[in-house]
Amino acid sequence: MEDLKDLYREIILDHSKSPRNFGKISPCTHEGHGDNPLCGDEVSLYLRLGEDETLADVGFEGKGCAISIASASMMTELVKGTSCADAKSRFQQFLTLFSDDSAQSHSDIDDRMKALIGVKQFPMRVKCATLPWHALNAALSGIKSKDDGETKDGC
Amino acid sequence: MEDLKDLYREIILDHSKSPRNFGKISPCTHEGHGDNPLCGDEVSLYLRLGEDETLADVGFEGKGCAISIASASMMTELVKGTSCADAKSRFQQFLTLFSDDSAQSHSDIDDRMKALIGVKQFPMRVKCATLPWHALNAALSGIKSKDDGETKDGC
Amino acid sequence: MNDMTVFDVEKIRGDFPIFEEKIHGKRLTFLDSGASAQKPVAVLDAVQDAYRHTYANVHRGVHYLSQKSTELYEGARETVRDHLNAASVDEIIFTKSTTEAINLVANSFGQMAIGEGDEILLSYLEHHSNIVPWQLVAERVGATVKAVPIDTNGDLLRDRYEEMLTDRTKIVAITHVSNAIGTVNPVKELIAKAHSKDIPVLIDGSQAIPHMKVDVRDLDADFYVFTGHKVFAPTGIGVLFGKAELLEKMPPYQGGGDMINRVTFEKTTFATGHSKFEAGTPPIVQAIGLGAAIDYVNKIGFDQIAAHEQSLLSYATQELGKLNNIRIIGQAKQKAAIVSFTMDDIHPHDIGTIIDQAGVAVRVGHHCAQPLMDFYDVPSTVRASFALYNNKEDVDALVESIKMVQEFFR
Amino acid sequence: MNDMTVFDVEKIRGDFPIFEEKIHGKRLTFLDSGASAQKPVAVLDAVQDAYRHTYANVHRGVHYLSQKSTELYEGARETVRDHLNAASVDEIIFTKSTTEAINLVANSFGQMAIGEGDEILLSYLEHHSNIVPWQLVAERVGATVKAVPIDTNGDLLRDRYEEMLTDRTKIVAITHVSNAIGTVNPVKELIAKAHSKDIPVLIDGSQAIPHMKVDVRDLDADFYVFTGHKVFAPTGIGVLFGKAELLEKMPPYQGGGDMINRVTFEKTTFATGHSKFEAGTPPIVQAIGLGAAIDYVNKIGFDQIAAHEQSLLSYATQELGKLNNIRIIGQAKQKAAIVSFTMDDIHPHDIGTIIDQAGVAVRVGHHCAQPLMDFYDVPSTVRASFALYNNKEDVDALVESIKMVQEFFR
Ligand SMILES: Cc1ncc(COP(=O)(O)O)c(C=O)c1O
Ligand SMILES: Cc1ncc(COP(=O)(O)O)c(C=O)c1O
Repeated sequence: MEDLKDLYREIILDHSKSPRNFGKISPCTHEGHGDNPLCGDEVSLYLRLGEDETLADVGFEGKGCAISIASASMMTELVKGTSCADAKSRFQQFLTLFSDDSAQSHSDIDDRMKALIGVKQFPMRVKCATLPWHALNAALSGIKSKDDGETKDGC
Repeated sequence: MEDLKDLYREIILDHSKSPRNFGKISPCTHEGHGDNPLCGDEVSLYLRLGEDETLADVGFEGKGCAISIASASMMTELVKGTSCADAKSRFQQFLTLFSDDSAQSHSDIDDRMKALIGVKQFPMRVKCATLPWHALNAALSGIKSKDDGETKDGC
Repeated sequence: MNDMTVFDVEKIRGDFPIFEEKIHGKRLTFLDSGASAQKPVAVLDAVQDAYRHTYANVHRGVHYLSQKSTELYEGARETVRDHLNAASVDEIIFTKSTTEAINLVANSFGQMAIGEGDEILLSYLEHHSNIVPWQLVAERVGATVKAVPIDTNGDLLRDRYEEMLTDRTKIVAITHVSNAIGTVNPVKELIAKAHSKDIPVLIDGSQAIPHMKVDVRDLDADFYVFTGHKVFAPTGIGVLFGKAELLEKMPPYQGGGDMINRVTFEKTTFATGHSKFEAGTPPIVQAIGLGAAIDYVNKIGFDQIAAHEQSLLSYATQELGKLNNIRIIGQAKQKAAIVSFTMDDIHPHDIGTIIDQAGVAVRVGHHCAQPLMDFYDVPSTVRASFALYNNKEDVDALVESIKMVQEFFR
Repeated sequence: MNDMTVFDVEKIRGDFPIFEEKIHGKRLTFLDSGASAQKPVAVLDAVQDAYRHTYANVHRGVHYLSQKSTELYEGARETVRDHLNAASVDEIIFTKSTTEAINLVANSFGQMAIGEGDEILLSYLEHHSNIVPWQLVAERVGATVKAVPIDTNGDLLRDRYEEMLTDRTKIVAITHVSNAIGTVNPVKELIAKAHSKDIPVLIDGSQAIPHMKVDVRDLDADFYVFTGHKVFAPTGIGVLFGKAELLEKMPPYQGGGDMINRVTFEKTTFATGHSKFEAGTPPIVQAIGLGAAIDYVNKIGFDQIAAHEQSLLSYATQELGKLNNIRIIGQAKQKAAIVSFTMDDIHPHDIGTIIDQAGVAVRVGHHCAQPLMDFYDVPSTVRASFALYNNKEDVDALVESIKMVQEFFR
């Protein structure tokens, strides 16, 4: 039960019940998509790239568990207004959280990422947390991502 | 060792060392072929059907173990001069030997068949004993036999 | 066959060592037999004995161990033949799974009988294993896959089925029991309808074999497939029953040892009977384990098993129905002991993770039946599936744990 | 890895329960490991433990048992990856056998890259499993199967090999070690030659993996396949290593659960990595058993194993050579511990049956290598194959039993 409380922290329940930046945005310049073939969950991520190469607006849609929705919601807050390069490095940071035990204590990782650290005790759920980030990455990179994210220019 | 002596009886060793009716016959009216895919052995059986529907001449060729060669040799002796119908019923009798425990005591089964009864203790070898009989059956019936015997008319 | 006079579920649970395990310190409530069933000691012993006392490769050896191993392997084939009431052991082909069995038929029968413009008829209840192989073959030959729709209860639309049987339909492939929502299809009638138009039928029996006695001759099935691991047997073994007259005409699927008559680089000829479709060293010990599993269930008897499972199904349906916000997906007239449900606002994945902490093992997800999920417009469900070793306590534990979830997300 | 300082064959024999068996009342002399090897307790325990303590289906579950089972299954994949020194676990695909692995490549790679008029290059040393799948695909697409000849010692004709690599050759599929006569092919050089013409190479490692350490990156093999049951693992499991860059481009082989990304009746998309080629429930526990078997042999160490087996091979070759009328088939420069022979006037089948009565288990027949038998113009041979658990006594028992045969047929 302790592990569960650590997984479903208040902030996660909050974001999952009231997801921020939910919905398509308009106008939208880039779109990314992530599928979790094991459970059938899907996330779509929408971006508007500003003239200064920052993410002027970010939105997401999708069906998913509390973990994936909260992760998506917190992610949109984190990357909105940042530069593309920043958003990409946050994606890498986020993956590091689950692969590198010491990452948790890095002070440069935002708390809205660290809130998901409880997922580490539930290996089958790590994919739920990373799914929206893969969709973001797909949208950013314009290439087919490892998780079969697909992107198209203009959406 | 008793089982072995029963398998390789004197009569079997004799027939395997000096097979009777070995070789193609000429003229030959029917031919049958048997393959044992498990060991690669092959037997070819040649017949000349007389005008009275008897097997006027019978010969065989092939590579095989002592059991299959002896069985082929004794078979040719048994069916030479008999009618087709007789030869067919002997084929059935022979199969019965291995499937029906009481068959061994049937007085109408020739001793040259019963000599092979020792094979029953060696289930993996039953096919060796029956292979030439299947080739005969293929030659007789002109149909593809269960053991992939093939026949052609005129040979 | 049935030498137990009363069905004693506690005694049966004792046959399954897994129930001695503690899960997060809790009693194991195993409600995931639909994904794969646990193994009784009888099966584990058969596996151990085969490796310890009589192991060798089959078919090609004349030595003692090879002969014993062959006898056990072929004995298992006879056990399966007898259990399905097939006419001949040549109609029983061992595969590694249902999935391989269906791929075998889709490829071999497909190569023989399905061409451009032809149709393959499935249903909305199918597992991906009975969809994707047909899509792959359809794409290769230019055929079309069609699916018979269902009503919201999860029952096949029978009139639609009959309409969809056309003269372009070359095969019907349909599940006996839906793994996702438990629907039992009236396969005997479905087969009769198809046969009236000379269309052969493959039945996916993966979820039927653990729960009911199947007689392929009574059903008049052309192909019947199932997977060992769901019927208390080892992983790595499956069965394809096929009518001899069809198998004889079908080309081989995989090439290799044991399926040949004679090999040369110029021309290779093939074995007959089941051997034609069993290329290479088969899952020898897994087949022996399957034989032991079938003996085990027959000893208990399917009348007893079915009665017990149906009473669990009613009880679970009733108790879950008392909870708030639960929607049971699939209310077919005839159902196997499978309950699929969703909860308002709480995602199946979260439910699965939370009740696991209470030792309750269910499956959450699309159950490899995405078209069915799409039909019900849910991405996934929670599925509790029952087997002969489940008891009332398991249902109670499930219901309690669901209440805990509701508490958690309140 | 190697934590035994001396190779103690008697201690190793103690790890294999089968050696407690009596055969017709006699000591078991098991010289048929080339057909299938016996299993050590470490493997049997891994199998039992997986069923007793952590069993559930893999991948799709969030509950404890499913997670444990997935960890063990994927752990076995990592063990295989490490053992072969593959770059990524996505390059390791579990199949049911070598035969399935080769069929997978023949079909999937074949569909992608082999067309009308193309050539597939094999050798005369191949097992049927590395011939028939290629013949089936060649027939389907209109390609031609060619085979590199050998000399009478059983060594591949290297200049013929190079000549036969043409711009029509789309793949080379060749065995690492001949199961019938023991020839060890210089696969690294053969691969380099093929690569100099941009031709990918599949190596059939079925008979190599039990006897030597294989490094697929050092060999630069494009595909490397082997079967578990010959390397002391359970039946029903095999391995396909394939370079990621090839696997990524290849279409799926079988369709079913777990190999998909998204299924609809209109369009199905496929998973990436190893999942694309593992349709349906895999041989979970057999893979776990394979992992344990690989750990077992690595603990002993392949230097030790090879040295021991080579000394048995020399001793057996020397002692059999002293007997009258024995013709040893296959005298390649480099040989694995396999001795194939024939005797004048006495058929291998009769030899096999007679020495079995003395507890000596050898394989007699064509060893699924009929083209090779045709080359030597024998229908079959007697084959004694050695593994790490054989000892000098086994060779002596074989030689004694052969004398008995000569006595018998005198
Ligand atoms: C060289 C070789 N290739 C392929 C095979 C086929 O292996 P399996 O029968 O396990 O598929 C074998 C063994 O039978 C073999 O020795
Ligand atoms: C109805 C149905 N068909 C097919 C399958 C596939 O079985 P397997 O994964 O053993 O091939 C399953 C189980 O996963 C099933 O429930």
